[in-house]
Amino acid sequence: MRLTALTLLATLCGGGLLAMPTLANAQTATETVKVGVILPLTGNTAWGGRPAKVAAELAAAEVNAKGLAGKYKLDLVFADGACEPRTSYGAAEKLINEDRVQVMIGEWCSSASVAAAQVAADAKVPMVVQISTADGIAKNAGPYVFQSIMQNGEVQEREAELLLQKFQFKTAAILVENNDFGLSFRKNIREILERKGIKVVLDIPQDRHDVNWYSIITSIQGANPDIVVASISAGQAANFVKQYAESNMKTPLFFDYPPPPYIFEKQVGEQAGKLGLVRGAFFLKNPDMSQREKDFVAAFEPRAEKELGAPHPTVHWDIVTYDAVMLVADALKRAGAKPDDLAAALAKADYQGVLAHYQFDADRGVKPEGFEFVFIRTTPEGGLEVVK
Amino acid sequence: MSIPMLQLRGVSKRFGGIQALQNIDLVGQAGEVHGLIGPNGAGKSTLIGCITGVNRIDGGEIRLRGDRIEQLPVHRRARLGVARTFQKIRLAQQLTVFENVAAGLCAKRFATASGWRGVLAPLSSRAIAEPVEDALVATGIADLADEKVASLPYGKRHFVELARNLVAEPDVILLDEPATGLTDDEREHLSMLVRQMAERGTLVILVEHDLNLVGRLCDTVTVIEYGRRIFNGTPAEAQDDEAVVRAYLGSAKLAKEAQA
Amino acid sequence: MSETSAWILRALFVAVLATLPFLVNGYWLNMAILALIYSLVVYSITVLTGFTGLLSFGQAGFVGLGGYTYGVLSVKGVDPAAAAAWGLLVPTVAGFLLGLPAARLRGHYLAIGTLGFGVLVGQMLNNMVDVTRGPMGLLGIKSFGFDRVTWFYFVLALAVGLCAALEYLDRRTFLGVVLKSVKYDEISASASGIGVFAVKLLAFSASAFLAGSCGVLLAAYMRFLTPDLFISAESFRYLMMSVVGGVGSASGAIISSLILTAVPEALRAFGETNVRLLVYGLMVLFVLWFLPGGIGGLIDRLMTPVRRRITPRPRVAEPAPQPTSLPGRAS
Amino acid sequence: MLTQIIVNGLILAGNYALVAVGLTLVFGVMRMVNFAEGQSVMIGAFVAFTATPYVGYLPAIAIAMATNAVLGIILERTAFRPFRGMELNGLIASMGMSIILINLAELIWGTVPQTFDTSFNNISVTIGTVGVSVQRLLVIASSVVLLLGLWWLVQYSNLGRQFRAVSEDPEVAGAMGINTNAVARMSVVLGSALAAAAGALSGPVNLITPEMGQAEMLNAFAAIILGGFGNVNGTIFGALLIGMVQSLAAVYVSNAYSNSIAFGLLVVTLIFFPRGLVPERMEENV
Repeated sequence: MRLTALTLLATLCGGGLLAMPTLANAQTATETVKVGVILPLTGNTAWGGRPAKVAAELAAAEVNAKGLAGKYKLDLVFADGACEPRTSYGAAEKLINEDRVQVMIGEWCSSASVAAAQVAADAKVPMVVQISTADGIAKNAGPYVFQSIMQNGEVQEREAELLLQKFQFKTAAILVENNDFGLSFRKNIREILERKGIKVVLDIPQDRHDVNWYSIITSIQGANPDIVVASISAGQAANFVKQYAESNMKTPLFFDYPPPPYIFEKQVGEQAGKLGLVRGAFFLKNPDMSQREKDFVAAFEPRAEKELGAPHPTVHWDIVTYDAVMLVADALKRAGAKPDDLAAALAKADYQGVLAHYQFDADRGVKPEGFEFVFIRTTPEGGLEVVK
Repeated sequence: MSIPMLQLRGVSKRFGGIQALQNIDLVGQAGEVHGLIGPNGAGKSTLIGCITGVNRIDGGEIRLRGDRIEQLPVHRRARLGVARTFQKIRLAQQLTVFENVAAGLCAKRFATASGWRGVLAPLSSRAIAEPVEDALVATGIADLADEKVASLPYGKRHFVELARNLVAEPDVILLDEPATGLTDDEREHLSMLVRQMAERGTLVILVEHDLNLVGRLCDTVTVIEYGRRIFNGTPAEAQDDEAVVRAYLGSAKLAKEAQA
Repeated sequence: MSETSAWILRALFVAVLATLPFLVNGYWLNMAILALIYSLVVYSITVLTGFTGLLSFGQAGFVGLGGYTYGVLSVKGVDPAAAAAWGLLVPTVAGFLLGLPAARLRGHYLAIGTLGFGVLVGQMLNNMVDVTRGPMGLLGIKSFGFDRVTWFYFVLALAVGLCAALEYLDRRTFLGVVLKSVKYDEISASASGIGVFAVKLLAFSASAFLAGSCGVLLAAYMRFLTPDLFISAESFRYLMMSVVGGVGSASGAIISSLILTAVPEALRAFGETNVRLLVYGLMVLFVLWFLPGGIGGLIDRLMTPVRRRITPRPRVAEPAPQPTSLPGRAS
Repeated sequence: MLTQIIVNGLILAGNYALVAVGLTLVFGVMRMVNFAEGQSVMIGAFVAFTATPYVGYLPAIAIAMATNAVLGIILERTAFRPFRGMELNGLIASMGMSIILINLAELIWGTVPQTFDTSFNNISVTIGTVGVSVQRLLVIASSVVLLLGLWWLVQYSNLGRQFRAVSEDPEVAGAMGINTNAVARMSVVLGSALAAAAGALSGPVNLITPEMGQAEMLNAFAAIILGGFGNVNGTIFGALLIGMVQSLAAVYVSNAYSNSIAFGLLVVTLIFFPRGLVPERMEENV
């Protein structure tokens, strides 16, 4: 009250012209926007959530240092979603109602993201789902939720296209885990392959909690396809490759994108290398990568090693989390922190991030054209290379 | 003569390879105290199990007031008026005496289809509290109404079980060694209760080792040995029956003589 | 504790809960709402295990059936009230049907049999993609149009009302005695004319109804569903709530679901790391060590003298058809 | 193909059996479900994984079993002894312990699933038409040896007689001068050590993570029920049955419902045999 009165007095005293810019400057220096970030920091997906947290912190540091969000400074508040819907729901509630975040980013697993997105939608807090690829999370959650990664259907279309280009095969076995990308993969890939005249000789889902793949391998052996195309999540994929290699299987193997590069290679690089395993990827560190990507890797990896206590080669999950923070910063700069303005600005985003060029469609899903998608192969030495 | 309250004809029961009961006949009239005796392992408890429905019989028939009941499950027979106590007392240990006795009301209340309607009635309502309290008073355990059964001395639990049976006003009550572990006073109380029940027209079937008690209380005695009925008649006749003396009383007499 | 002070304490507890919207922010209010909704599934265990002595490891299955029935129908455009009615009916029927074979099982055979049911429902919700959208999650569920404070008072009234009803059923009614007779001794119960099988079926159906209502409310309140909300681990979490609350005590159930829902959230103060869950595990152990009867056991210990005094029996003194010579000996 | 299905089934069965007999032992003696058995598997795998570089694989299994024996003593003290006669409390207390163990493991070994390779992993022999690693054969062989050992122990040793006496009737056993506390402790120690063996043996077949062991628990439960709770021989039989049926069903039916298949088998069995295929004891005598 008194301050306003004083300011008023000062303005009235004729310092108006001088006072105006000072006032604006004061505002620029102080306005902080709280950004809630939900990631799996404990539990079976924490291997990915913890480095992604470092990437988000890196992005925020850059935004604040370089003023990328205009007059706003970002203050990230992290919450553990544990890759569980119930925990993520609690995390989102806490971020919105207790920490009063004005915008959210997160989670990792689709079921957890769905939970958090519902909270954000109800509270009318804009949210960027940056990792979960389940189809239509943003579309179903309503006008405040955006999905800044290609959705399963789109990814799988690219994969099928590349698959037909890079492999020669007439028959295929489809093998999936019954989680969100697995089931979606099963449906989409089958449709596309059959349209191209490929015969699907085997099509099996496996329960996502079942680590025993031998039975499925036995079935594959019986069906004897030209190629096995599979969509299996991170840890399970390694189990599968291990058991597949051990069974002396020689049928070429193609994987959907989920197995994390490097971690996967550390786990079963030898076996995967022997099989010449090929899988989809949004990103792989390689000599031909773009300057933006090179810069990111250079800034991120030392920081991640320091924070995590071990070297961590960059994977796309780190970059998309970084990019999501940048997207938010960009929208803030353009439209300010009011939820409706911010959501509108996100909808109109035309932002060149590290991984992709981000533009959203009418359903607030990111346009797939902005993304590159490649095939990567595990080398016999257990390294990784982009399939040319 | 009217239809007997309970009539067993040719009842047989096998457990695996053991013929527990063979061709047992038994007739009990309303108002009668019927002793069921025999050496350990003769099949007395098994027979009670057959009458109440815990054990399914392999042959023969069981009639209650002329109607066959051997195919009915335990709770249906209870609702028709067959009550029992257990040799090894079975009560809800963690419930109070009052609650245990109230549970006995089920046999009466659920006897008709409309019985379910009253299940939400409070325990303090007259329809429940009055008969339960009467039974508690009759068995002399009214002062223990709110004690947990687990905290009672063994002898008292017999009376809780009796009260639980009495409250349903059964037509047939089977008492499986009810005097075990009772003091002399309690034993007298038990005898009086048995007589009262019989006076009210209940058929009491008494399995008991205390032959003194059996002799004083029973109008009729059935003796079984190795699953067969070897005697049926009055207690006085039983004492003179050769087979009974040999099978059972004999051993007891021998034991007495040895003691002397 | 006198009866009056016990009533004052109860009233105070409800009053403090009722002022929550004025005391805490939306986040904690949300936690309270969820906890009160979860108390319904804990009540379902109170009825099944606490009263009737039947152990179930598959309650999440009923919650899931209730939730998904409501969710799927409401997404399809069915009116929320009608969807809720179906959401209550389907798990109740499932409980009845499961009860038919399960009522013949005892103890751990029953527990594992019901675990099988829970696993099956979990896998079905996940695999029936065309109906449930499977692991992609079900969004766009319609609700009753309450705001958060209304929701709070709604579920508070439900939870407290059910708690009172169950306490009354347990301690004061004939049905309570019937259920508990089955729990403590089936054989003597049937000898007393109790249809044990029918009672068990009733308990199964009632329990499934309560668990299903929890599912309907979860779906209507959160307005999203994923199969991960109803995996077997959830059944065990409900059981944990029930045991910490004291199985068989409805008052314990509501307090324990409030505590066990709030604690993991409050422990976020330990940082978003494993330490938080470590402390949670330890806390459960400590409660069990020091309160083996759970919270309900503690309440009972405080209330027991009250119970004894509130059932005086003046009629007992009256000479009814009295034994004249041989009164029972006072112990 | 059939050879392959049988080998698959045997591997599954061996794994389930090692977990299930531990559960059954504890249940038989204390009437309690040890919910932390799955975490004993996990700890066993990680201890063997940590010890292998220093002492070699086979001694590492022994170390894991010894470590888990100590863990068993801790479990018995914290989760079972305080709750004698209150089986639900024991179940929930062991659940509390399992939460603690998972999070401790995440703190110690991290959350990234790790490969636990042994020299047996890379040797593959051909059975029928496909390769089977020696490691997997080792799993089968060791399970058989351990289970035979346990069977001998329960059937013929002094300790085994005490186990059976306490399982039959703890009160009578106590009256006969058997130290029921010691027998209870031994049951948890043995159960835990067997779980460690299961973890150390199957760890190299799959990746090891702090979350492992939980899926086996479900199937172990089913195996126990099929075999009759508290009955070691019946449990082994139950595990074998479930392993085989799962292995067959995975090839000829579907793998999306693999757990349901085990439980479906269980439920059908329970409908016809409400007390398991090998009943625990005779019907109560009234």
